[in-house]
Amino acid sequence: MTRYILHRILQGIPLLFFISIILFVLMMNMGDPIATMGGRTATRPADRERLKRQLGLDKPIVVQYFYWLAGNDWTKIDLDGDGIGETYGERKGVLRGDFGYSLVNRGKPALAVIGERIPNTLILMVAAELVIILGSLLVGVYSALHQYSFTDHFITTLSFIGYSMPIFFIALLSMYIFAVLFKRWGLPYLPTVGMFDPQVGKTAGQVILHMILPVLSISVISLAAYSRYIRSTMLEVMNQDYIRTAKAKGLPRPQIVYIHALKNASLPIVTVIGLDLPLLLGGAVVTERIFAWPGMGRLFLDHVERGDLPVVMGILMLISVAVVVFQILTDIVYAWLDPRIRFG
Amino acid sequence: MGILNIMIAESTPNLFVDDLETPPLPLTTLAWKRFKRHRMAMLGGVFLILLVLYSFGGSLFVEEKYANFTNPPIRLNTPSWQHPFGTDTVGRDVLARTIYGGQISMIIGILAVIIETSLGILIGALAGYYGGTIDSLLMRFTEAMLNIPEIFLLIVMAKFFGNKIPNLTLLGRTFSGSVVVIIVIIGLTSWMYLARIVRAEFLSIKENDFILAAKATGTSNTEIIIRHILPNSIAPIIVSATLGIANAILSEAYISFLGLGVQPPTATWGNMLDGANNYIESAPWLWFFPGLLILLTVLSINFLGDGLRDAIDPHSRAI
Amino acid sequence: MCNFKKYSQLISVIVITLILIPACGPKTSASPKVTTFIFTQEFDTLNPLYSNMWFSQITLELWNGWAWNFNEKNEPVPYLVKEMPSIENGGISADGKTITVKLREDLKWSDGIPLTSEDFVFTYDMTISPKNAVATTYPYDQLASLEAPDKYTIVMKFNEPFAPWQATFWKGILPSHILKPVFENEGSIDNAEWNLKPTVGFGPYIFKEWESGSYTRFVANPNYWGPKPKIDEIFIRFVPDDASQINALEAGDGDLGTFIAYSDIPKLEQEGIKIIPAFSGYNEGMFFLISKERGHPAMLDVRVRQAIAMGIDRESIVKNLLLGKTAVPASYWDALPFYNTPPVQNYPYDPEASNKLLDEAGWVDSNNDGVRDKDGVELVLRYGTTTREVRQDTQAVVQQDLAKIGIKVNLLNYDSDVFFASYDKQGPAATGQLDIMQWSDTTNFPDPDYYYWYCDEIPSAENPQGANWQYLCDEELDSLFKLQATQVNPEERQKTYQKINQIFHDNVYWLGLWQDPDMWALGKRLSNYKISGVTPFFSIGEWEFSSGE
Amino acid sequence: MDPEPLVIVEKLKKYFPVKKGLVFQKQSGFVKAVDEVSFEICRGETLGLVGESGCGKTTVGRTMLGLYPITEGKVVIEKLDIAKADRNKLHRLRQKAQMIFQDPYASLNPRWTVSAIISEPIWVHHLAHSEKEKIERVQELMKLVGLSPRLINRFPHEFSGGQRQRIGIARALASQPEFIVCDEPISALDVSIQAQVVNLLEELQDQFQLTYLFIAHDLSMVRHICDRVAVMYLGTLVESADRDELYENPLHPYTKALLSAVPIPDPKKDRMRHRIILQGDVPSPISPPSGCRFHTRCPMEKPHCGELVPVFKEAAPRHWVACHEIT
Repeated sequence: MTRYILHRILQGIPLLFFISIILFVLMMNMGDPIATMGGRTATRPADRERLKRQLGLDKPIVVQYFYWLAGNDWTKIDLDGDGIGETYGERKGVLRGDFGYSLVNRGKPALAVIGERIPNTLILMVAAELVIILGSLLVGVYSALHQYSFTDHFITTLSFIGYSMPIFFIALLSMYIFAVLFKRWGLPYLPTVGMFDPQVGKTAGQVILHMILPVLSISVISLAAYSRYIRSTMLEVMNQDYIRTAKAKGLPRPQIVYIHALKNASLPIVTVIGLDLPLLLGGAVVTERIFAWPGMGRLFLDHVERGDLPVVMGILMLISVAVVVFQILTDIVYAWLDPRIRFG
Repeated sequence: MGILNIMIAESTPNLFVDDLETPPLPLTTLAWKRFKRHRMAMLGGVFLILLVLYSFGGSLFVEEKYANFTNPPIRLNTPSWQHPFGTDTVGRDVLARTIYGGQISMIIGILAVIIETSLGILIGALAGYYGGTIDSLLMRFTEAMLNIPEIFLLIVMAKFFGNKIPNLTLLGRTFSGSVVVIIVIIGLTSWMYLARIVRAEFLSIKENDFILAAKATGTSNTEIIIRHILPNSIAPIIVSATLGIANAILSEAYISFLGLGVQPPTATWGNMLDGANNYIESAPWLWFFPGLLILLTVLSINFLGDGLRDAIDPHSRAI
Repeated sequence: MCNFKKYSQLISVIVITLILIPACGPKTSASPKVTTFIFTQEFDTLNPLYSNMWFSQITLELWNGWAWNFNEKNEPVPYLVKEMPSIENGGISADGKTITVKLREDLKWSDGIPLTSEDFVFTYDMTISPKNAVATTYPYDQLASLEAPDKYTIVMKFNEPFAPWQATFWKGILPSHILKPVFENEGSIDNAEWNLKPTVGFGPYIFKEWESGSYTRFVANPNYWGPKPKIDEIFIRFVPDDASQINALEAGDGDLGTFIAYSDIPKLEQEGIKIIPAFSGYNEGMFFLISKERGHPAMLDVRVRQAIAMGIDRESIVKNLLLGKTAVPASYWDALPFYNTPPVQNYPYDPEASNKLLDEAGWVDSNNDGVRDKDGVELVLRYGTTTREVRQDTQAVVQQDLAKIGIKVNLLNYDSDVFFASYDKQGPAATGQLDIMQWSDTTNFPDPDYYYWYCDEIPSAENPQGANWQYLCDEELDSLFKLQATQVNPEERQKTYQKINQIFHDNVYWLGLWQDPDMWALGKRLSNYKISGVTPFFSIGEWEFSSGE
Repeated sequence: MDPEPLVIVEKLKKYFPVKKGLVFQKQSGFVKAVDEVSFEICRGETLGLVGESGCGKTTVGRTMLGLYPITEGKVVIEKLDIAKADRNKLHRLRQKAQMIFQDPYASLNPRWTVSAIISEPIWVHHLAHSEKEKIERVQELMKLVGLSPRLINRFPHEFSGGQRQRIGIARALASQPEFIVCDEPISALDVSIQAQVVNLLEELQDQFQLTYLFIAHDLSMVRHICDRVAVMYLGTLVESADRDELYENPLHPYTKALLSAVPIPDPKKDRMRHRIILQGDVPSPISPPSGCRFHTRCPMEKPHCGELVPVFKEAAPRHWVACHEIT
């Protein structure tokens, strides 16, 4: 097992390199980070020239990638534009945990910029994932046990609708109904945007209240997908011989369902969740935009707009690492759930 | 030449072993029978036809010029007899725009899937058929692409390709270059799952003796890939492509919604929503109709794909 | 040390509370006056040297400030200085090459340290130091030298007279006692903590906290050297979505918003929210690519440009898309009436005249495809701008208007970092891929100086950062622009601008679409405010807030 | 018969690499599937290649036709050296040398009609000038192997196992080959059908002067069809001789053991005869035993058997054997 994990980790490293190269090349051609620098007019020509040099953006892409990866503190860089390097660079490179400084939030390390948003995204996503897992288990198991009943058909249809729902449609619709119309009708209404009311502060109650609609929007799609998945897995397991044996033995039904069937049905579900979890780390970009949630997805959008390579690369690499790690974790959980699986 | 003549002369008809009595049903008939039983899939199919009629047939009644006709004095009018879906921020008719937007959205969906499927098949086939280093390289690349969430990749690519492609004139209509960009980037970001499916299919099918037989016959690798293996892995490809259309239409909507997609005045359901973001409350018709149409289209395709899967690809089981 | 500070703060809070409770118990509680501003963009950094962002720059007035402010009429008023330097009071030397600034003597930073000429010199040093990657070195790079003969005097010396000094110098001062040690230790202030948490300032408010993605909080500066501010706390909340901003303003969750879309104004006014337009010099307009090598041949002909000017119903755009809340500018200097005297005449909407001009110019629809052509070249223009909604809407309307006079335009939209990308980054405007470019621009407001039309700003491989994306080299215009930059005497400068304006008008080098004042929305709870187009919060200390209605 | 053999196999080696390792895979060894195998087949002759499953006989067949790259050695078919042949020559060879497969289910493309399957060699080698001519030839071939030409547009799943094998034979004949490798063509069929197919093969051989390499593990059927028989053990040939000579007078202990296991139709004789039961399992082809590969299981084993590799030599006229104990 240890050997297997080691194997996977070692495999993950070249993969991450691969990803970083693809992304870096894309990022380098995405726009000019010093075109306006967030201002309302174009940056002055002389400043553009100087900034490109000072921020190292004048270097060829290979050199920039190398600096990004391995830092430039071992070489002298030219700050004053005379073509001769005089001071050592300050960047340590990603390999040494330095993702560089944000080009937008000047003076702030990219990791710090991202780090501030991670908790917000996690709060939202963990809540959504809990709703998804619990909800889909309930719905999926129920409709598997009542296969072909009216409720089953109803749930199946509903889950298809949920699965086909564009996230912005459900987000806009729910915001319109629960925040706008409810308010108009004098009903208790939900807040439209933000994570909390700054004047009240970041209290648990505030955050929960602001979280309801985004969580709802994120959950609907995955809930539909997962519950269908659980339903079909459960159906398959319920038709296995050992379940029939258990029934024949006269085991109580809940015991059959929850101990025998569900445990075995949970295997493929673990895989799916394992694949989905890291993606949630990126946050639902669209949801965060609509509800102005200060998470990573919105951060990504804001910084992509200004070509902030260090932050955008940071976010994407972080997610990639998470994907790799979660794939390994999934395998471990898988092995733990299913004693037949041993990795050699 | 000679040998065959001898064959004819000396072949004896009474050597025939046995004829078949009743011909079994062809595969396509079987599939159709299974498909027909899938009521939701039938319904999805019918709905999809209606939606296609709406988007493409609608252009018989409404001219594209009308869909792009701005009339600022009547901006943001509520739905009325004259403008059943209301008007947008420059007074264009929303109904007409959903018709032409639907066309573009569907064309994007279909063309993007063609790119996606071609890429997926190409990469999956090369990796699965040749194996070895080619396989490792291609699969590492696939995994790398797969590891980045699609929406992020789409955004980055949309910025990368943004407006690098000029406008196109096709069939007397001018398509914004951004339409082509969207098609390309959706195609480029969605082939990975299909590549994996195709690779797995190829890996298993190429082990069959009939591939060896073809090699022994002298059939070239390309012919083996195209004529032998591909037809045998067509079922999952068709299902994946069908569902891919739904995904592509959604992807288009997402990037257009984020302002990186097809640029106005060319309407798509997605970019109609983009402008609506600021009018959630004051002009709900701006987002409701295109949103609903996207939902209905995606839903119909998903139902259809589900039915197809059951009909032609009974092995696979997934959502 | 740190702990002690917190501890003492806690004690003082408790003590004050204990004192206050019996004092105001029976009466209405004197709850602190807390107001919320809504910004649609989050600050990138708060260090004035490092940010180009307008929101960051205007917030400066809360906690830092300019040496002199501009009032609601956009006239300079002394703030850190005793009086505005002028030739009359000797602040400006006769040859216009030396400017002497006298500072107030009672200035101090929020931590009690006096603010002196040393801080000004430090700000200058930091701006031009090659070790700092500041957003712009302009206008400090124009200085020959900067001297501080005493604690309250600074002497700015130029090689040439520098006309636009008022609008450009001393927008934000750095605390040398905080940042000098950083610079000496780290060799740069690029990464100083103060940039993002400027807890030491000198404005009526001081920075308290910044919750990324949510808000920044400013509280009244107890050490403020001016009159005590009337409001206790200001929250600046970041709401990226325009619609949410409007909702929040209507619901009273926010007391101030800006960048209000014209279409939202009636609704807000209905709710009793005051809308104040503040001119900051911005005019939305079209720039034309006038280049033999890169552009469309038709654009070289002034008659075609005039036809475009008369072929677009700009009044209708302003009336319908912008709800008549603004006007069509006749010149690039509309917001600066002084430099637009006598005002130039605007081109009227006259499609017939346009048609006539185009016919005269030889552009006729010879193949009957609805588009004019000449010598086999169709009159199809590329018209690009950013993705802002109102711009896309304008494009759609313009496309229709121009189609009526037989000009076809292809519309293109770009994210602003792509649109404004430089020549070497293949920016579409910079590389001459667009015949018509639209954006909103201002001069060094309230100063008319600009560099877009200099011949030596034409981009090329040798000059990849060039800003003359019109590729237009008009020798006369070039020399007039160079002349005005050295005319410290306003009257002389005004005369130069008359000529410049006339050239612009006659040649249609730029076509104004609408004046683009900043639209401020102020809720009912705020009062006694004045808003300037240059320094909107110049009087923030006097603003009043009343929670009880 | 031609004095010159149609097929010459000389010291043929086929090793498959075995890979191991975490990230950087390295070769850790080989599966020595075929090791120094030599034989010749004359025109019109049938050589039977027998041995236990996994001994490498199928690999010999496939390597000979260039389906696997040759590790070492020489294969000459119709004066053409396969190892040295370029693409074009190999392509021409494939017209002359064909193969019939063991599994009639897996060897026919399920998505193709009979017509497409049988005509594949025809279009690959451009043997027909028109679509019509192609169809006619397919129909002829179908008749030839005893299939009704009416079934030309049917799919393989509509046929029985025997019929499918006939389709496979028709495909092999389609390119007018001279040499056919029959890779256990009957082992997947019912016994009743086996005889039909073998008879068909024999008839075709007579008609068209075909040369067969008949790979089988069933010694009785081999005796029926083959002119010469070669016995393989663990990648090497242990004995080869004319059919009757081998069956009457086997020399190698392994051949003896194999023949002793063949059921004899007469129960009396069957009971009388001495059955040789081999000890132990077949060793791994990755690290085959040193010296004589059979020594670990040989009833006649001597100490030097594990050291020296026995030479494949002609012990009697046209009777070759590889054993230290036979001189």
